[in-house]
Amino acid sequence: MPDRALPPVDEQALAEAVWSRVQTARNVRRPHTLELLGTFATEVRELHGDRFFGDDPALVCGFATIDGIRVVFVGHQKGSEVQENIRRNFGMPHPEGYRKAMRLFRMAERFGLPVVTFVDTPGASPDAASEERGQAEAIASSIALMTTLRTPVVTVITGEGGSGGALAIAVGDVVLALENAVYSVISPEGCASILWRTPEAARQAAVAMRLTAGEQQALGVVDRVVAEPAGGAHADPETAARLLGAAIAEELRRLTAIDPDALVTARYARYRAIGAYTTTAEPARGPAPDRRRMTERIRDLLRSGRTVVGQAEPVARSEEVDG
Amino acid sequence: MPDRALPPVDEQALAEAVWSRVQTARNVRRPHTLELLGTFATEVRELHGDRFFGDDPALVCGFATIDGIRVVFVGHQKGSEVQENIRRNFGMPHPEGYRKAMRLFRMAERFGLPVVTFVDTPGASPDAASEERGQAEAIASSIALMTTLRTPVVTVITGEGGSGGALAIAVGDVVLALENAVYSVISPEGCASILWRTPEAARQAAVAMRLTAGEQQALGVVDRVVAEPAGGAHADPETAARLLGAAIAEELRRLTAIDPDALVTARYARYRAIGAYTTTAEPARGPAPDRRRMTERIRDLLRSGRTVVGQAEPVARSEEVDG
Amino acid sequence: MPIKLPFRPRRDSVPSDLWVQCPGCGEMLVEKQLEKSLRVCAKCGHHFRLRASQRIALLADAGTFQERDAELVSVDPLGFVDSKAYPDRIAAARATTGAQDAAAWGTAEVGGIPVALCVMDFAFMGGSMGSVVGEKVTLAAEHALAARVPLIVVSASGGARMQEGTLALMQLAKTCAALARLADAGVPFVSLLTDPTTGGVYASFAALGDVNIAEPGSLIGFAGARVAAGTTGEALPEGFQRAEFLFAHGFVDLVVPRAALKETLAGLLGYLRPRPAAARREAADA
Amino acid sequence: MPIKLPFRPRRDSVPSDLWVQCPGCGEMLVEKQLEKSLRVCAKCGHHFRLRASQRIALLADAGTFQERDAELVSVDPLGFVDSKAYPDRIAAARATTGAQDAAAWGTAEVGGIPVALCVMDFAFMGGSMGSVVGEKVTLAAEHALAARVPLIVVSASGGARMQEGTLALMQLAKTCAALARLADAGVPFVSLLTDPTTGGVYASFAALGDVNIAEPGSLIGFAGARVAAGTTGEALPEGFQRAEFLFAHGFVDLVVPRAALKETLAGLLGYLRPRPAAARREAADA
Ligand SMILES: [Zn+2]
Ligand SMILES: [Zn+2]
Repeated sequence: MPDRALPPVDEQALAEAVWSRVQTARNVRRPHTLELLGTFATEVRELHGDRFFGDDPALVCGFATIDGIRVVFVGHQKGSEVQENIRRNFGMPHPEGYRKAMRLFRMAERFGLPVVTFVDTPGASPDAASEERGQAEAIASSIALMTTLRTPVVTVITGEGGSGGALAIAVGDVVLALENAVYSVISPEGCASILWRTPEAARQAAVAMRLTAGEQQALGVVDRVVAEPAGGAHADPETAARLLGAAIAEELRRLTAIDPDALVTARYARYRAIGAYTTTAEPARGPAPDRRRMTERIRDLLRSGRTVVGQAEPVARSEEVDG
Repeated sequence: MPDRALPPVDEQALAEAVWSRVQTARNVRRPHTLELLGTFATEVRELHGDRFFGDDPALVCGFATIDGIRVVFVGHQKGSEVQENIRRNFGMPHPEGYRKAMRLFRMAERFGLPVVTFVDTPGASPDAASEERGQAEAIASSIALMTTLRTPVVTVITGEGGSGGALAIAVGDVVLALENAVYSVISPEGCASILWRTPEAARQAAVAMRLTAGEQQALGVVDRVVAEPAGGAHADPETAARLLGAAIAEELRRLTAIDPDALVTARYARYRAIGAYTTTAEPARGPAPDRRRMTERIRDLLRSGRTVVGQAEPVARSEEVDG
Repeated sequence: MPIKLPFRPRRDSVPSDLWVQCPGCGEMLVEKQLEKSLRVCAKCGHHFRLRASQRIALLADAGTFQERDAELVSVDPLGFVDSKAYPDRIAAARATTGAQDAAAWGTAEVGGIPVALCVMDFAFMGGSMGSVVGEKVTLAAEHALAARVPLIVVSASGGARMQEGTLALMQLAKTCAALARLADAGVPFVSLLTDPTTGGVYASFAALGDVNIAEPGSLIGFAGARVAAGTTGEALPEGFQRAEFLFAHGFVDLVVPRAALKETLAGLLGYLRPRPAAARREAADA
Repeated sequence: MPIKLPFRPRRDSVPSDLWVQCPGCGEMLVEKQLEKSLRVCAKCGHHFRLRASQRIALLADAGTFQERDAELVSVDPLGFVDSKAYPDRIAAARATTGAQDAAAWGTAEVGGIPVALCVMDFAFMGGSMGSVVGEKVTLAAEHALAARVPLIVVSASGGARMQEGTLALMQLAKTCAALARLADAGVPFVSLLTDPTTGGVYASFAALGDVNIAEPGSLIGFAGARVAAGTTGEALPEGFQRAEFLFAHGFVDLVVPRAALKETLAGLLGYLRPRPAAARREAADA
């Protein structure tokens, strides 16, 4: 991507554009895991229960067939109306959700099925009972397990990728994001509450965290942005699902051709490389790693990306972010 | 062992002798896991928690050193007085007890430490909350895990070996039993309630189930009976522990010399072979297995063992069972 | 796509004009009608217990079940006598049920997929697991491992058979050991829990399915409900130890009505394919 | 056998006649005395937070800690600005604490046993984990794997560093990946959780010890207590998210007072010995 000279950024327009992404990602009519699978997958069979404590409706798992490829799916599940959303805890899993996911991850490995995960959560449920049952332990264990799975793992950020509760099912060989998805270390409101000392500053926080799909791609956290239909996935869920299904199938075909050991090695390398830092060491102490260069490269990308926040790679579109 | 001609058995005396074993096995002053380890082991370090729900005081786990050999220990733990017994649920574990044990089993395998288990429970806790949290799943998973552990497993029935709650930590390469220990598929009271329709028939049930250490050895369920001091382990806990510690160390030295894969294969074969049945097949259908012979051999052993119920093998003693 | 699930005529079938009262709703049901509805009450959905032969007819593709090791029979290793001698109890059970023991296993196809199928029979001494049941479950698992076909076990049992003492208890270890090998080898196991599955059977193989399926309303638990109530002194939760309770607590993947069982099984088997024998897992041990 | 645990004199030590009020009991404590009692209140046992250098002095055998990768420093990958620019926050933290970032790692001996030791420092931006902290934990784990020595990580952190966005979040994956390799290889990891260990640090490496040890009274949790209370609208349980609460719920093996920490660690390391590199686990795949 060439380093273009760009006009100065309109901060206000930028904030509006970013916030519109956040709102689209959270749109209640946006298709969630089961709706997406219902469109582009066949033979969807949900399985239930963590074998320890319960079955968590906020996180769904099972088998599905995508373009002829049999997979294990794992995904956050929000509701599309209030009652359903309450039942599904607004897509915020409890520890038993992550433990169910782990059971399915192990089953996928046991039977040589690739894994596809769908990420769409404000975060793991922060309720007191979830703390008692080890929310942090469940997330940490799920992350660790995913890093070692000897089967392909395709992850899609479909809506909100919120913090550790998202990452717990998002350690993939490849990480896709829908164009209007967002991915962040903490919710914009949470970030604003802590750093700006008011949730009112959520928009500034959203901008500062670079949470849009395009920026996440520039950071190397997301590998590929999948275009949504004009107006967002909720405007035309079927087209959105179809585009996503095709992208997933493509990635699955690529990954299933790779030896499982090579996959695990590459997955380790993928996450091992993420991070931006430099050293205070004098040049005399030896050749400096190209970490500084990587960081600068990322910053260049982000700077250049300021006017094309979340621009989808694979499909050219007319809609502009500041529209 | 020669098939001796024996005088007719005094059924009444037999029942008294068997029931006295049951009472000795349940004696509240009988040394339990931590007391035994406190005598014959050094550097005992208990670990806690199942990483899912809680820490179960009815089942203790940790590290210990037995005659210079570092091991992971897992054992039921009863109290020696009422308050402690209530706290320890009378040695009846909850699912989290078995899940803690599984965590330690895996740790033992990970670091190449042999496992020593101490079995002393009326059974797994039958309370409703334990049902909710999967008592049966925890027991089944623990049994299955033990069958595959690539590290030596020495099991000792030290007191009551009650049902699946005992077996959950009792799948060993070698199974020892203290002389006054009992091992049964269900408690005598439970068996009596179901088959005799009154718990009053517990003595008859105890006799019928052949639950003494000696009988279990004859059945092949126990490999070796370890003598207790005269009057039972509670009469001289230190001597009892010393004798047990020596026997465990001996088994550990024997087993740690064996390749882990060979251990697992032999362990499978040990449990694979247990069972007594025959076939209705005609001899013409091929050579019959020697299962009938094995069964008959067991019955002979038991018949001949009727006057030496629970006789310890390794140490000659003067005390007689009908005393 | 509905699958036709006709029961084959049974030797021991009752006269077709007999009536049975539904324990679920009290309705009087004609035996013949009940048979046609897969022994599910048309009014309340109560699932009557099935005999092993009926279960096989329900699940296996017609004519595919080939029983194995049917000749295994119990002996009396302990010389066990309560109000009756154990051999007499076995003889009585044989006479009443026409079965040799509380389980049958064989090879079969389910929706065209070859499987090892082991089915328990509650009618035979409460489906209790002694050495013969343990052996059959283990033989089925070992066949599944050797032939690399999925294992399906249908449980219906009050637990371990007390008359065989710890030899019955050891069947928990034997069956779990065989299943652990199956899991290590990537050969699938589907556990179907039916009314009732309790005690040592639930606390061993029945709990360990890659997928656990239960029929609606089935009693599934470790300890008896009376024992559980007695322990806590409190009222038991609604639906305690029923299939739906197990589902809510995360121990059962699916609660499936009898009419949908075969389609569900066949569908799941499309995913649960044994890993090729060559694919070994080696630890990422540096 | 008591082990002497003198703190080395610190550059930044406060005047010895300074008083501090104990947040546990309100007692006024002389700084000098507090230092002698390992910064534990003699009256109520409150454990004051330790700086990384103090923690290292407490745990490592005298003179054995050799810091590695001290030259790693944070950059500002997002150009993050709230009320302050991120680089200014880092500069301020450096000036206040004298540390480069919120973690230090190195080789050391504990009771004569060589280990990889990584220690977090809450004083540096609330111990938040950005790329540098994640890298140091990972480097420590990778050294432990390569050298086959136990890994000890002492956590003290409010969570992921927001100013590095998802790059901070990805440190959860990076560190967990390194620990998963350690576990596969049979190299032990002891996690020591100190006050406070919350958010993304507890939800990654800190939770995954073969043995988890906590200091008494430490705040350990995923979400903030205010958030948890707000969610349920109910009063939080007594001692919510404290070390003893975690112990009761099965997530911490031991709650160990500071004075006993080193002896406990050394004792456990006697058992937690790395498996020899040659011993590979192969699946029992028939
Ligand atoms: Zn009815
Ligand atoms: Zn104080």
